[in-house]
Amino acid sequence: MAKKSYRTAINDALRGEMRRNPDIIVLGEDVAGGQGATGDVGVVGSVFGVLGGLYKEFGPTRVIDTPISESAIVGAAAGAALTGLRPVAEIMFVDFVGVCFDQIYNQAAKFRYMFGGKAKTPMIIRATIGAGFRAGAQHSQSMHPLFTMVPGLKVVMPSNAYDAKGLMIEALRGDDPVIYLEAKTLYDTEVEVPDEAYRVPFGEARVAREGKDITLVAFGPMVPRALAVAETLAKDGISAEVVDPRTTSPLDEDTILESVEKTGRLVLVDESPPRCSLASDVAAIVADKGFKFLKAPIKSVTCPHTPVPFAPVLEDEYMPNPRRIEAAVRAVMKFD
Amino acid sequence: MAKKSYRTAINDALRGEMRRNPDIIVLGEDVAGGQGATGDVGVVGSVFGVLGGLYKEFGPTRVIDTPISESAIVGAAAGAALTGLRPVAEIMFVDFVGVCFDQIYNQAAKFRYMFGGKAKTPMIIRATIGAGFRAGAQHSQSMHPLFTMVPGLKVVMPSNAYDAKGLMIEALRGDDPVIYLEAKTLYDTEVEVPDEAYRVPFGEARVAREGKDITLVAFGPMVPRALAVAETLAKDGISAEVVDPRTTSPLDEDTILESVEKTGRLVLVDESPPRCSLASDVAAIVADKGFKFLKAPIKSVTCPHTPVPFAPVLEDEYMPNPRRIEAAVRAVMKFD
Amino acid sequence: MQLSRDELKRAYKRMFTIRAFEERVEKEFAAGNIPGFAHVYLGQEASGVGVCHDLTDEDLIGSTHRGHGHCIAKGCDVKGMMLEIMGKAGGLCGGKGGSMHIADLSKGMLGANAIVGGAPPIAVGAALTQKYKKTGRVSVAFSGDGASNQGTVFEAMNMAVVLKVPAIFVFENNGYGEHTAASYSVGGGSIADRARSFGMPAEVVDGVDFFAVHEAMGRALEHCRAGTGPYALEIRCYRFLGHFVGDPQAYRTADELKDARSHDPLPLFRKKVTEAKLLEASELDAIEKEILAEVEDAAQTAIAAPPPDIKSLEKDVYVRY
Amino acid sequence: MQLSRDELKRAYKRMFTIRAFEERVEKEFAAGNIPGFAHVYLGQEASGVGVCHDLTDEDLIGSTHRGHGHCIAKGCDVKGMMLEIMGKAGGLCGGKGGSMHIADLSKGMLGANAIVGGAPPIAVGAALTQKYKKTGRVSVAFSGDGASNQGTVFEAMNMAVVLKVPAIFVFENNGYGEHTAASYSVGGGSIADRARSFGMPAEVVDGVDFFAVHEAMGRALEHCRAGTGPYALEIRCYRFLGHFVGDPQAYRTADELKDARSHDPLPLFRKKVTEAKLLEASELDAIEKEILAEVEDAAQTAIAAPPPDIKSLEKDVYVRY
Ligand SMILES: Cc1ncc(C[n+]2csc(CCOP(=O)(O)OP(=O)(O)O)c2C)c(N)n1
Ligand SMILES: Cc1ncc(C[n+]2csc(CCOP(=O)(O)OP(=O)(O)O)c2C)c(N)n1
Ligand SMILES: [Mg+2]
Ligand SMILES: [Mg+2]
Repeated sequence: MAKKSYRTAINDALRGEMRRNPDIIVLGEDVAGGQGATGDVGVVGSVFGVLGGLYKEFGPTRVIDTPISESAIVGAAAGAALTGLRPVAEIMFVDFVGVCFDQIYNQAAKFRYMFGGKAKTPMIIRATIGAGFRAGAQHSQSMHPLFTMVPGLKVVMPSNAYDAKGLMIEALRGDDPVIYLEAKTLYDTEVEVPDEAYRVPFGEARVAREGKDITLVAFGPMVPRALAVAETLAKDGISAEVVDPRTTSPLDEDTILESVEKTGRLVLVDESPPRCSLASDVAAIVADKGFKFLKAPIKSVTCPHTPVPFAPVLEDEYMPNPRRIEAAVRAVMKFD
Repeated sequence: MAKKSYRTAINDALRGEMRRNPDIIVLGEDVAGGQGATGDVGVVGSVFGVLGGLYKEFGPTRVIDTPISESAIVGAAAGAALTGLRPVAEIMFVDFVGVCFDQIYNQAAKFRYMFGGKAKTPMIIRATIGAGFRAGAQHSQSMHPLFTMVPGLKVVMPSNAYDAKGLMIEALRGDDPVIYLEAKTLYDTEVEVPDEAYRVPFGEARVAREGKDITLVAFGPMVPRALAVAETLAKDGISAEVVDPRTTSPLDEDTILESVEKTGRLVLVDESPPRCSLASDVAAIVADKGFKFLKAPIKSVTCPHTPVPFAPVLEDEYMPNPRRIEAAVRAVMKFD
Repeated sequence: MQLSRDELKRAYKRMFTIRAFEERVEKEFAAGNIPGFAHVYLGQEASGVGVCHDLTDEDLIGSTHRGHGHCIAKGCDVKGMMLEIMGKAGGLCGGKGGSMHIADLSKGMLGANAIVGGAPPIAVGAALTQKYKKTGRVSVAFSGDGASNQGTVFEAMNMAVVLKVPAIFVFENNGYGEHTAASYSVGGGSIADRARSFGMPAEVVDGVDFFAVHEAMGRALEHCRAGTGPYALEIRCYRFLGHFVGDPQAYRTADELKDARSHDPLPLFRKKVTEAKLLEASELDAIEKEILAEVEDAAQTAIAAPPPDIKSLEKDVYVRY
Repeated sequence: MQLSRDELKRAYKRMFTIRAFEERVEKEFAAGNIPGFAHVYLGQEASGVGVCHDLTDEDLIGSTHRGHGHCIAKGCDVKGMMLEIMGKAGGLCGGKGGSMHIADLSKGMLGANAIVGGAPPIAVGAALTQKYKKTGRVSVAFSGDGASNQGTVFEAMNMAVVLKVPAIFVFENNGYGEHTAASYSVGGGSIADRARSFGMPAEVVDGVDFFAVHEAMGRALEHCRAGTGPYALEIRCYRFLGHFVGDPQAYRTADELKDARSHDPLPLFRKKVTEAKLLEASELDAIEKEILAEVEDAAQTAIAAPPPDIKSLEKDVYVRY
């Protein structure tokens, strides 16, 4: 089996499913690139290159460049989904969701319920998340808690290329609106990825590393960081289990609770400001349903309650970094 | 001291502060009402009547009706605040935030930080929250978790007329962007409210009822419900303390932690879907900083992970109601 | 194009159904039988019915908070609507939607929308499906004059032009958005000009006259079916009542309200078809009688109907979760 | 109106500063000294400088992701800018903003904006302050051709008309939004027509010619100062480079890129002022020399400067929390 990057894995999934299902279309800003220009159309393939080659294979009726109009992009996807297509809309940076959030949470996500179960809205919104690109306050956010809140929406956060492909295929074969959050910092990371189609089900966490002393639950791009810290801790005899929920909605509570039952200790690693975060969400679930397993306080390693700063030294400190993760684990281990 | 309604208390605060400070303006859809029409201008005073009489007193330069353009309303408020005014913008129903969220979280709330501390954006966004009006999925949400997440924004949730006035005055005298969430179901509730100006500081919770067996933390319109349940429980010898944080950002962690230190038990009452809610936020804080006080799991009473249904029987069950609150308390009391 | 007698009857039937339905809604609202808000379509009947007259169940419409008229014009079942608006189990949306979110996909009605400007982007997407699947069908986005100021509506118009989709933007300019006049809120005064600035053809249409609307819509359909992209109609009409049932309307003078009522599409239609001897007055009377009975039955049934099962609360959020 | 020799010098100085600054940014970006993205203003110098020429520090501008040129045109300090763009402590925003969020309120520069369409509503608010406080000042909203499709921009234009505020909407149409041509994305093709449809006057301006821009802006200022509301300029200009520094631009032919470079505002300005004997070539050369030294100093200083103190991370989120 060949190694593939996270970027290629997503491309693979889309290409394969588009071949299989003619109802799948892709739309967004520069998903092809070059429309109306003097040179080549379709060379861009979305600004991070994730859609490379799709325009060439599927042409302008299926790989549709749009004006800079996120509400119309997401709304058009919702309307197309409601009437028989399976659109994959792109919001280039998730930070832009503020100009189109209505179409996500009040429209696409609510149709089925508001219409008494008579509607299906099979659509995917792809968006890039995360800091670390020195892109400043308006191009570096993650915003997954915002989506996880929304009844009717599913939220996918792949942490590696294998899951990225399988989760995308699962999304494309499901019938609900999905937001699929791609970690910019993971695009070039590689693992073994089968060429053929496979599905990674939603709501099934992956135990990325087994351990017995403490559970780390990390989301998307924080998973590799949690794993790295776990390796460091292992040298000191601390055996950390790392759980990657893969989807935050639905969330696999069982796997998390089973892990905490075993370890009795929990640290959350979540790249977002702390308030009403996924870290707090999972902490609350465990403080209710897993209370009796807990031997120590639940600690969270998040970003501070600040916008994302531009200067690299500040941004590196802003993100949950190995030093801060390790410190949280040690504090929890010390408690009794 | 006279009793005043929540609606009148807010009106009082705005009127008094507008007299005092000529930089305060009010803008939004139908904040006056009747512009361009054949009849009277200014009789509407915003759709819930909160701004009654302000147009008559302050005229069209200070009570400004706008087109239906929430991004332009909030953005104009942000730009006016940045250049010396103190705008009070209205988003009629908080549900509409999806069409203007960018101007709140990426713009107004971030200016100060992005600009290196050199900007001030003293503005208030008023919005109505909550179910119970049979207004359906797109006019009944609360969305306070969404705002609490946002670094740079302050979030106010008055639960009674006294706080409503004092918190509004505090907001109008502060220098940060504030979202002020008015509970539709509380507009007609009355308590004693002084005529003169007074400030209720942000980040100072109110212990709405003292108790020793269990702590209930409730937000905005859920405070009266929590108090009612506490009375019921008292008859069975359960002494519940009810804490009303009044502002969710900043949040008074100390008062909550002190209460849990005393009672050892905690139930959150939060009118929002469960995921990444304020309930989970406070639960997570206590599961970290108050872990050693806890004698039982932390339980939350929230709405289900569904949109708000229209039918009254469904909506009544959707909201945290006395039956569900009581059940949660009893479950926590039973634990050991 | 000359309409057949049957078609004329259908048009009047739909207009009168809207009239009777909305007057009943007014009454039942006052009686406390309708929870929440009700925004009625009284005075605008010729607009919705003229626009939808030549549409099939496979053509699509996206509607507004003032959506009952659009539903009826598109052929939704009146009893199912009344049940829905009263929040009852048998309603078109099982009582979960209500007046502001009523929908019937089987009739191509993609939903009322309680977010001003919510529907046009969705309607563009529905139009994209038609283009992609080469169905020859169109998608109509209804908006009001107030909605014509919402950013999403502009985006939708531009997107429709760029993607060359068969979308028809129908702006029902009834002079008011809530309690604010269009003369105040619509900069420049012409919604049609806004549409034209995106490069699509646009017409201003007399919304009191069913025939004017129907003919303009014919041109819009022809344009869309030729594959050349969207079309816009600014339909000038009158809002007989307030923004919602119960709005005291101090911002409108008694004279203006009286004047509005004088622009009534129903008597105008009657006059035109009877004077041209296309239909007899007695035929129209018979239609009215039939409809009144139908609405009476719908209201009685809905009042007596049971509410949804509490167990439905957490159902139908997802297809699978 | 004829500009004085000093004014002409100032105009050239600013245009050349932008040129030199942006070329340096290109270089330092390639050298790894500038973190993140850089969108440079090369080719558009006459637009920003022409627009801002008659503005004071009390007039306001709201800018875009491509904001360096606007900063310089508005009088921001070049060293402070370079420090900011390199993420250093002494930068205009303490290193917290960066290229896409650079601001200097003391110069009336309300910020670059990394959200396309983010600034126009804010600029309308700034204009509202001027109207309310009767300052006689104006507020300028810069947007690109791509941004002219964003809903917020339409809302801002309509709002400005309705509130009759002194806002000037400047659309810098450089033919591209990222990698998509305006000819594809701007339905109808005319941004000026869009502005006109809201009832405000609008002009199409040759953005290669400083004088054309300056004169059009004069008319805009006059209109705004008369209290009659907003004005719009669609400034046609050329983007010499890609969307960002490093964009390979396969979507543009070599010929087109060459053609773009042939519409260079700097030689055109030189030619005009020297042929009219308003300034000597040697005077312009002297300006260039001076600026190159200033930019060199700015770059060297910025490279050598320390990063922000880690302790500043959690500061300045609120005035008080
Ligand atoms: C985004 C949003 N803003 C505001 C409202 C409140 N609101 C509901 S209807 C309405 C007026 C709409 O006016 P118009 O588009 O002319 O439609 P009409 O009521 O005249 O049919 C307003 C402001 C809303 N529902 N959604
Ligand atoms: C809301 C939003 N959507 C998309 C983007 C990504 N983006 C940044 S610049 C840009 C193109 C803007 O084009 P234009 O307005 O013509 O400005 P120019 O780059 O030509 O100066 C895009 C799509 C963004 N920053 N914000
Ligand atoms: Mg209207
Ligand atoms: Mg451009």
